[in-house]
Amino acid sequence: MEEEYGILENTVRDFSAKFIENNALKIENEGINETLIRSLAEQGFLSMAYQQGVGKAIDMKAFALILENLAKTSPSVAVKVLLTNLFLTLATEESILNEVSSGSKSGTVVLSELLGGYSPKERLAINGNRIQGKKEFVVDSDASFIITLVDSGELVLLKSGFSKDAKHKRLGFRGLDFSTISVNSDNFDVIAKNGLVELRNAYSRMAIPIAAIAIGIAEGSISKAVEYAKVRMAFNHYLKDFQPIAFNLSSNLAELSMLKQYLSYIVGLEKNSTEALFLKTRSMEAAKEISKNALQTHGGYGYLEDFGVEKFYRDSMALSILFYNEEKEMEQLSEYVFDSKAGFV
Amino acid sequence: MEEEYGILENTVRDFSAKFIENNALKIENEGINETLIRSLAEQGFLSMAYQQGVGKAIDMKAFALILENLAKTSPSVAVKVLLTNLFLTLATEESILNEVSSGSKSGTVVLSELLGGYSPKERLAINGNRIQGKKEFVVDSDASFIITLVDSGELVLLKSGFSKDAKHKRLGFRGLDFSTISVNSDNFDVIAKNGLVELRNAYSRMAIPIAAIAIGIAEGSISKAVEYAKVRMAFNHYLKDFQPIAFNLSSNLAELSMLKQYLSYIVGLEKNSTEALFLKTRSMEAAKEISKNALQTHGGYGYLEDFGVEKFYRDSMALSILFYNEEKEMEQLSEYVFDSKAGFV
Amino acid sequence: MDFDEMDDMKEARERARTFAEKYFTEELAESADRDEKFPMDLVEISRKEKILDFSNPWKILVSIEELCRRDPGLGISVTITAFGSENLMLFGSDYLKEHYMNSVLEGKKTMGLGVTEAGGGSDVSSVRTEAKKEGDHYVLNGGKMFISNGQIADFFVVLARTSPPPSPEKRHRGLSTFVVESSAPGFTANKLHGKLGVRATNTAELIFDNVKVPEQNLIGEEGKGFYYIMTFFNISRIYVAAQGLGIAQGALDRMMEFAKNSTNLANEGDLKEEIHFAIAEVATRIEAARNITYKAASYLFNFNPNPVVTSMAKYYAAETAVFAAKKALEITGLTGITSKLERVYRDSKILEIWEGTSEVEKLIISRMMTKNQGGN
Amino acid sequence: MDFDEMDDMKEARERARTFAEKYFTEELAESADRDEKFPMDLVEISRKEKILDFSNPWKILVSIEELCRRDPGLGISVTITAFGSENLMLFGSDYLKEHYMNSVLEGKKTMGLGVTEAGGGSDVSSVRTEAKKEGDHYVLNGGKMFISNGQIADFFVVLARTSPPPSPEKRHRGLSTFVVESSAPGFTANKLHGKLGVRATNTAELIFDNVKVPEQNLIGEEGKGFYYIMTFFNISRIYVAAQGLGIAQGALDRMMEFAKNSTNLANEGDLKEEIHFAIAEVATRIEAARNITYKAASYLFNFNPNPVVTSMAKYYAAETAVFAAKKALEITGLTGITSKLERVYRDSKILEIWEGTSEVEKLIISRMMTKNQGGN
Repeated sequence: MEEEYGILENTVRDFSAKFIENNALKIENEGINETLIRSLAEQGFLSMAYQQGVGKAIDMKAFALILENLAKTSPSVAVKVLLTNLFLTLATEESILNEVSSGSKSGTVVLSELLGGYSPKERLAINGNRIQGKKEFVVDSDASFIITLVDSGELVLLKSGFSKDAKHKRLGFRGLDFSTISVNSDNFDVIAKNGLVELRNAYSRMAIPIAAIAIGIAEGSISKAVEYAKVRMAFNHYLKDFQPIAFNLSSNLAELSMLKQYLSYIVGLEKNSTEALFLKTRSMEAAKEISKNALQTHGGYGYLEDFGVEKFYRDSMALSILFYNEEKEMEQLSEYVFDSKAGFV
Repeated sequence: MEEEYGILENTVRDFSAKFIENNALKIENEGINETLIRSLAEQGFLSMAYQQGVGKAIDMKAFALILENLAKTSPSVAVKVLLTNLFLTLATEESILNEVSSGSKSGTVVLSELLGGYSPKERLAINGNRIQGKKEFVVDSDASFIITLVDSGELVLLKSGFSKDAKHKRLGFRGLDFSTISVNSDNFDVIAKNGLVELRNAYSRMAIPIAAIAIGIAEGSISKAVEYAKVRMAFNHYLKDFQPIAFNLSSNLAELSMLKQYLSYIVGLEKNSTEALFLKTRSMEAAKEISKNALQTHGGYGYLEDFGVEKFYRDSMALSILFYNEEKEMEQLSEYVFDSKAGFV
Repeated sequence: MDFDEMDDMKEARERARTFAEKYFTEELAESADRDEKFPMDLVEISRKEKILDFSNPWKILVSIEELCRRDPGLGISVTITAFGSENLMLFGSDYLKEHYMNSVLEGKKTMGLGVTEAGGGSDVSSVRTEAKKEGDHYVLNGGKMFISNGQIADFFVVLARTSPPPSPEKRHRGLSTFVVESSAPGFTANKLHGKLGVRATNTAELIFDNVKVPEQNLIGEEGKGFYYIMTFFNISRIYVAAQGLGIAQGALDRMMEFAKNSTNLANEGDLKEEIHFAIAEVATRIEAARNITYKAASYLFNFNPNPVVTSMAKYYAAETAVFAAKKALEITGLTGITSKLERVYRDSKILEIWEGTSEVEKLIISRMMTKNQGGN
Repeated sequence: MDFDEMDDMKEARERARTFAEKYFTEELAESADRDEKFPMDLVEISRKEKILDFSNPWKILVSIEELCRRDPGLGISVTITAFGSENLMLFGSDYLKEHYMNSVLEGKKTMGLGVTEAGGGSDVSSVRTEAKKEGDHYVLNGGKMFISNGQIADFFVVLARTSPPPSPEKRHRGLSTFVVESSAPGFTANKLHGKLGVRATNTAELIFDNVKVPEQNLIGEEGKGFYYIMTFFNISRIYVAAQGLGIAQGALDRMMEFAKNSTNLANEGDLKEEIHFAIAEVATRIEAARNITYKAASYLFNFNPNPVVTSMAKYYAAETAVFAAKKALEITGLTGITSKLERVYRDSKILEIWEGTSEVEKLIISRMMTKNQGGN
């Protein structure tokens, strides 16, 4: 079993080396193209939540491995894979599932209601058999199918009748579009009446995969920093010979080693919701801290996109806002820790 | 096998509850008495490095479990157990091994040469068949046997002919004495010619056990803080209801959960020296940080010894100085990380 | 703008430094710490030498700094003999000033402040000590916790409840302050043993068992006690910040000393960057903390106190002290842990707790800022 | 001691704020960032309105603060048109002052500074650009990296090697500074694309291919270039600190705004403490950074620069800017990441890198401190 995961990890690495590494900057600037999406689908990365015989039970360890290793070179691609699979856990129509998992069409899920600082200015409402209005904060807004909440609380799957509207600013995940969409559609399904609960559950199940992306970001950035510190000189010495640089990066690696091990441990537990939140909160902090150190190690070059390290700095923060709600998730954790509601006055 | 460790953990907890918990303050102020030492011996805690049939190979997982759980209530007791077993890994004379592991006599090891900021003012030299001079920085200086380096580099075991001299200031581990000893002895063995190497190796093997004490300190202090935050009120609310308190403690517990899991993972590895240093450096930081938060959560009461939390604050720092050399160990780690010497200019 | 210290500050600083060098022997500091013994003789000497000049608060500020730099326990013991006197100065009647305050400022008597209660801590308004008016006096029942000079002071400024709060949210109403003599029948002070640090200072639990207090010992008006105490904290916090500056500077002194010796001994040509970084980080924080503290002081001493800057100074200087002591120990290792630094490390932690925990200071800062901005 | 701003500082601050409110539209800031387009029109307007008063450095300081508070990219673009001019002012001949410096200060020309090289970074003395004397001129060969105003400036102050170093340890010798015109044959400036932040500013790589520089364009004496540049950094770092103050203040503005709206919207009676703590921590750091910066400035502007305090100001203010931007984004979440805060977050990071990384500043602080103390 362990061996299988080893093979999988190598597969993802080979995939990254072949399809992503040399295109990473292009992906950032021009988006994830269809060829790449098809390749991701061929590897089965887009159908982790919809596999023959497995039904909707994701092999979390495999999924986390894939996301972690994709994020090492392109967090955008990892997020694309995450959103696609999240979509698959919520959609039900077989033809859509087939289209999305094969990469011929794509699907995304709007998580904004679950996030901190959500303050919408637009409305999206069901009027009879139409959905009309706008939905803000759609990550991967190029998708053919969009799952989102409407104002009255249902979770719906939009199949057509929407288009991209204003673009949001993009701190991170520049390989994906991030926009408001205009909707006027009679082509939709109501997935759940009590949509917020359904959405929250689906999101909670993604805690480990999201943490895996954070870990991948940290790994991707620190490995660049370690390599850079070995070859770059300042004041007649390699950067690695300066204590603060060597020690900081080593300490970061110590933390990463623990996060990775913890992830691989908790995916094997029968119940792991507390542990998943433990992992998520620490991973988010680690990704931000480590990518910052990695950028700083590169000095001025870290500030340029060509060196491929500044994107981790941006993406780590974007991940911690678009796929993590520190306040809510810490409240949840506190409830476990104190055996009762905590963190509320 | 896992079950056995579960049983062992319960045994140590019961032991702590019975012999230490109610005496913890007394141990701090009056030292570890003979009854307690005998009880520790009866449990086998003093002979982890000298067990029938096992020889000198310590069951690291068991040893770490014991130290961690003892440190939760009394870091002093944990350090006593650590030093005793460290002594057993270096001593060879069977009668001494029997006496020390049975608790009828005690043995300690002087680690100062390995520590940061070591700047001795005294000399200890072999003159013919006598050892004469003074040795500073002896932790557990009440011991009947002392293993230490002499100026010329040999590692020796002093069997008699020494006495306590000036006491050092004691930030931590107040259950043990910490003194300079005066030596004028012809009753000693030379354990190793190249003593520093031998001592360093023995010390390196204790990386995981030392980390386990740090983890125990963190656990001991945070569990007090969590309980306190549940019952103490301020401004009409329980402390746990204030976000920063709830979130900080939860975040600390997340880190602890990872450290514990990592420890239990790496003791099973065939080679784990890098991982042990990873664990040690993070555990030291965690112990200091978490014991500080725990004290702060208690407010003014945290500052009083009666509440049993200030000792963790002291002991965590003492541990990180008396059983850890941040600079040297980070240099070692950096060498692994960069595949060559690093952190030196 | 002018960031240079006035000449009288410099003089006071120099005097305090010389005084500390002479009288704050390591022997005395160590035994006071070990035995938890208040250095009464030292206090007497400091009074004779008038080391605190109450006519100039700037001089007091830098004296606290320099004395705590040498030793926090002794430094604080020597400089809090008049703790709470500002309450009398600002709100007390002429009678109270003459009868109580002056003797303290002249160095003849010692006073203390009784605000905190068991289970109360930073939540000042939760006071449960009661003062009931009976004829021409009040009868006090209750107790106080963590009271500095508890066994030593001749009298205390005590906060007590004189009428029930109108609602649980308005618990800060109905509180009053009194001068309570320690010689009064029914007054008991039990020393608190086993403090982590500042063990030279005397800390006690006070118990009031039907203690009679003459009505003229009421400070200011009945019911305004909470506001008086809050006003007082806006003064005292600046002095706590000065304690923090001194402690941090003392820790930096040890690091510099260690760095110097390390370089000479090791003959390595240069120090390791970790030591350099630690020195730079600590020195920068001290510089930052000192400027905020002096800014808060300059507002206060010009009778225009700024509670936001004051709380910033207290919180930041306290954290700087703890940070500096920690870094210093970590850098100096075995050398530090067997020196006075281990004591300084223990001493420093109290600054994040007393006179308002760091958490409370942060809430004050933000609440006042958001209020001024028209927020809630 | 006096911590209050002078009236002319307040006026300049107010003018700069009004200017930024009027001309730093979010539309302009956003497009300049998106398209990496230098806001030349804006610079022209700022020159017409004389938003930088070079006769009073205090006014420049607070103007930088207020402009960066509104938008770092535009603010920096507008305020570095004379970047490097102090080199001419302090060390340049009358000819150089008249011929080059004055036109910059009058707002007619733009200048830049060419010190950093590829692979050089903070290690200034590693300069490999060579200037070879040939008759009445020097011939420059080499290149410079990360040069602000690289494509825009009319001329640059360039550091180049005029003689080989006596030893690898003494590489700071044999360097000289020159005024190099961008119109000179052999001069090329290649724009650097894809910066993380401050994308409104123009940054380029300069290449010198047998660029002839008249000998009168040598600044000061040959061989003293390293010292001139170090002296210059002791000035420019204070202005970088001011950028940091502005950025941090701008981030705090957003947090306060968010806090206000959250309270009103949520009608929860009170904000969550996490927001309060974030505001308090950021506000305290800003207060601390501002005081150190002004202190360093007051030394410098009184012709008594203190490199230790200057490096403290630069390092601490830069870290405060990054800290503030991070906290602001974390607290405001989705609101922040879709607002200008995401740009400010990207912009802020450069402050820890340019004009000496935080690491280099720390080494300067500690090395100068230990030296003064008689250490190595």
